[in-house]
Amino acid sequence: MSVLSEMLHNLVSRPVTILYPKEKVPVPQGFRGRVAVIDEKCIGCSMCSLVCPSHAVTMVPDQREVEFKGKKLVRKKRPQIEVFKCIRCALCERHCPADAIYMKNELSSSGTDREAVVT
Amino acid sequence: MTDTPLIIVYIFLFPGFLFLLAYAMLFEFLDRRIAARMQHRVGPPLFQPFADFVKMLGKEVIDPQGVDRPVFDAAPVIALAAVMTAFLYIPVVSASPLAFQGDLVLVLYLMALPTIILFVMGWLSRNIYSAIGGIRTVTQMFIYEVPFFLALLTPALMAGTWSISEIVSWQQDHLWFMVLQPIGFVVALIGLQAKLERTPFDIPEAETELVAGPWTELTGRRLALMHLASDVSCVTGCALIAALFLGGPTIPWTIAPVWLGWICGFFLFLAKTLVVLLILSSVKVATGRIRIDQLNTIGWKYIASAALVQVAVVLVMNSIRVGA
Amino acid sequence: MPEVIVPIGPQHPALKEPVNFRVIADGEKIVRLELDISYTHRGIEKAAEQRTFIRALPLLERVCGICSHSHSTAFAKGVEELMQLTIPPRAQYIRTIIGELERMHSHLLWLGVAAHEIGFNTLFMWTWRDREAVQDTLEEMSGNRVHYGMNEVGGVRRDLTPSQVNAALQRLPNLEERITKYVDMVQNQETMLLRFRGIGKLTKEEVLKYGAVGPTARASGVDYDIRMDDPYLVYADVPWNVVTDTSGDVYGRTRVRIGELAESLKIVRSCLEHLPEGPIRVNPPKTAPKGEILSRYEAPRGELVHFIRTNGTDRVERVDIRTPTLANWTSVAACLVNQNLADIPVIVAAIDPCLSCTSRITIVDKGDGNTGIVTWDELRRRSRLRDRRQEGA
Amino acid sequence: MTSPLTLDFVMETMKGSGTAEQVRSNRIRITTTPKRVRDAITTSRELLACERLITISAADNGRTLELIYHLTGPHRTVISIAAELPRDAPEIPTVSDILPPAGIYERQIHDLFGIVFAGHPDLKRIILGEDWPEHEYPLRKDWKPGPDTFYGGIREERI
Repeated sequence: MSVLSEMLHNLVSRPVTILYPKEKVPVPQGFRGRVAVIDEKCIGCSMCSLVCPSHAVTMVPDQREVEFKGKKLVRKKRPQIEVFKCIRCALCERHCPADAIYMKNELSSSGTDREAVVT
Repeated sequence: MTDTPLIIVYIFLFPGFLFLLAYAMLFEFLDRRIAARMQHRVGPPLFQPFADFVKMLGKEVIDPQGVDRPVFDAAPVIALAAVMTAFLYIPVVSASPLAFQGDLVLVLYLMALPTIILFVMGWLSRNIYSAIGGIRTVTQMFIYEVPFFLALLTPALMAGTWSISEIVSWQQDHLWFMVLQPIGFVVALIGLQAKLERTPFDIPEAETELVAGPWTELTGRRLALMHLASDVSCVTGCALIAALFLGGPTIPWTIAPVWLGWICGFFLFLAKTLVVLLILSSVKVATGRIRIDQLNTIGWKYIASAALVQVAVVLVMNSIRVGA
Repeated sequence: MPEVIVPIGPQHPALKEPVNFRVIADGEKIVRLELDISYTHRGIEKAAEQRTFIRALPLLERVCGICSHSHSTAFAKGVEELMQLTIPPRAQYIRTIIGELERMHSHLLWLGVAAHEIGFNTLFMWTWRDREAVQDTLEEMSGNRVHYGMNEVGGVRRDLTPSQVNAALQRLPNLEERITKYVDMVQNQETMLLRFRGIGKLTKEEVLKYGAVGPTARASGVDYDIRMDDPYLVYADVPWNVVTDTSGDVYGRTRVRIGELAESLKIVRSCLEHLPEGPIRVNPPKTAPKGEILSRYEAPRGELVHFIRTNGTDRVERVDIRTPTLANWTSVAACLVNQNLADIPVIVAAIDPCLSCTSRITIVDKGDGNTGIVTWDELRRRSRLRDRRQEGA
Repeated sequence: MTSPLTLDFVMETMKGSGTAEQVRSNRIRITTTPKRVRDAITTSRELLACERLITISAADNGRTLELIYHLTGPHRTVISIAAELPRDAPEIPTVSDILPPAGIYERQIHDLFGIVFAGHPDLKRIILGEDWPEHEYPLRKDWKPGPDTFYGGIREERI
């Protein structure tokens, strides 16, 4: 009769459902949420666009003075990521030599514009 | 108490239709809330059944191809009407003014009507799932109907009358029938659970095999009315069992002023029907659905024989009491 | 009662899986069964041939939602073996931990779905509530609840910090107590016994004849478990044993799965406690030498097989994936004959179908009686026709 | 019969149907010709106690189509029987009567590679959609999607 005892125990205890809008679900530290690019660090090597499995990253021409491993160099292009094509596998974060692209642990990445782009 | 304006008020307002509909929706809310809390969930808000009802009324009504529209529209209304009239004969405040010798049989007949209508709806909607669902409704009805009637007729046998109100007043002088006829009480509960097609016995509406059984092709207005009919039959069933086995709106000693008696009678009625509902929904939560042939063996082997034993016991007790 | 064709099709609430059964039933008894399993064919094997190893792994992970780690581990360990590459012990331990956690959450999910099949929704709610503990652990470790993306050719992509390890270890005792509660709940819950015992019975010979795999086979006493037969990762030096049962019916499969839950919990605990130090990956060579390998992995549903063939480039020449569900279909079709109509969902759910195979929708059209595929325009034409008839009538 | 099989024992029992080599600790691969595949499987089922078919893998190595039958038994060694088929008319007798699970695998390979399994009870289409054109085998190396042929999905006129 463990089913009955479990039922009575549940009847008196607080239900576990998290009422989403009021109480938020705790997002753990390394969660792979929305992708983000740190513009100062990016050296425009387009490694992320090569590695991206869903071709979400396109390189956009953009001239900028950047400092990489002590040396100064001028980069010619910068990644532009289509948010709703990105499958959040964080391969770009793994293979980026300059750690310029990373996954924020921001949970909700919904939106209305299908071609929304993160630069 | 028998002049017509009061009767009209009795039928339409207080313990009649308006109260019944509100109480049915409250019942469905309580049932879903208790079941949810036992499953460690939150459960729906108070006005969920009312909101469902209004939304469903507004939805588009889709007729399956080649269906007989007038009958398909009329069936839910008949089911609802049958069950609501059955409620009038069950004493709510004290003895019901419309009581007459034999209203127990009428109530039982009216309670059986929705099941048959569900079969008709299943058969009419020309869809393989609802056809099989309809057949299952009827086969299930043959199984639980006989023990259910036996269990509900034994109190009448012992009290010597066929009117529910008189049975209730008989119980006021003697013990409750739950104490006198425990087996009958259990069989009646099982029969009610099967009649309302709730989880251990919701074989016709088996969600995982037959989509929704006879309910498959019901949409919009029809679904709203049929759903309301099943809620109201749940209230009527619980009230019937509360009246026959738990002494209805009375307690063994009478209260002096009449109007105070009515009020506490009403609250007693509410309390007792809620107790029956609590039992039914905990049974619903605690068990899974059994198959139609398993129900057949259990139904005829155990439940029917228990009902027969109960009848025999009552007959013996009657003969001793009459003899002594 | 003439023979009735009941299409238990893809859009059926019983099976949340894209499989279509055309069941020919005589009354309640099933006479014959036509199986149609090709709904979500995405051509993954052809796509994998055009991708380098780095980009092939996320693709192969998405073959199946519940056992995604199994597919990526099977592929990664096959390619590593072809490259004669041994990955550091810490990476092997992390892969085993994630694999066993995936097995736990998959079995808990299955237990809930099986209870739901027979209408016992309470157990469904409870098991899925307890599954959240496993999902939270996985989310902390890998950053995502479903596709963990832990694997990479040459090791693992993320390390387990001590805080994650302790958090996981703290959740295990409560989970263990819940699993023991489920064990005795399944044994003496009346309606579950009624609906599970003696249904879809498979004897030992039938299991071998029909090639059933995983818990479906182990429930009939066939003790094939790839973790024991062909040990990979760290299963050789972690104490655990194969769970088998002799009753061979749905009830036996339920007990095997709950037993495996307890075993997986033991494996996860011992792996977490003896997690060795050291690097978590090795830099793999650019290309894999010419060769072929049959990489076998024990997925939650059974034996998963990746036949990988490489030809010296940085791409795979051929990946032939045989999912455990594909192997179990023949045994399901066999043991469904002359069972009850009401038992179809129970028996089919018993092999825990996780469909990465494909099928097509067949519409039995009463009007002109033909069955076939309805194209998009035809569907539009029909709905317009119906509307006009509606206004006209 | 639960001790792993040794190479020479397998070589001796299967000498009639081709060469065997030890690919890995518990993998033995036997290459034979399509005609002798069927009796290679029957002998391995009787003499080598290979009671279970793991899977049938198919691959296209440019020149010929290869079929590999993987079998295993209580000895936990995987016996792989490989056969090469010509590209133009690949034909091989079916084994679905000896090993029932082969029925589904053979139908799948027939869909994707076009290998005809003679004697298969119903070689219907199982894995590709019904509106996939006939005689187009996607997993062959030389298959390219035709520009105007329709491969299933939503049939919308490009207006």
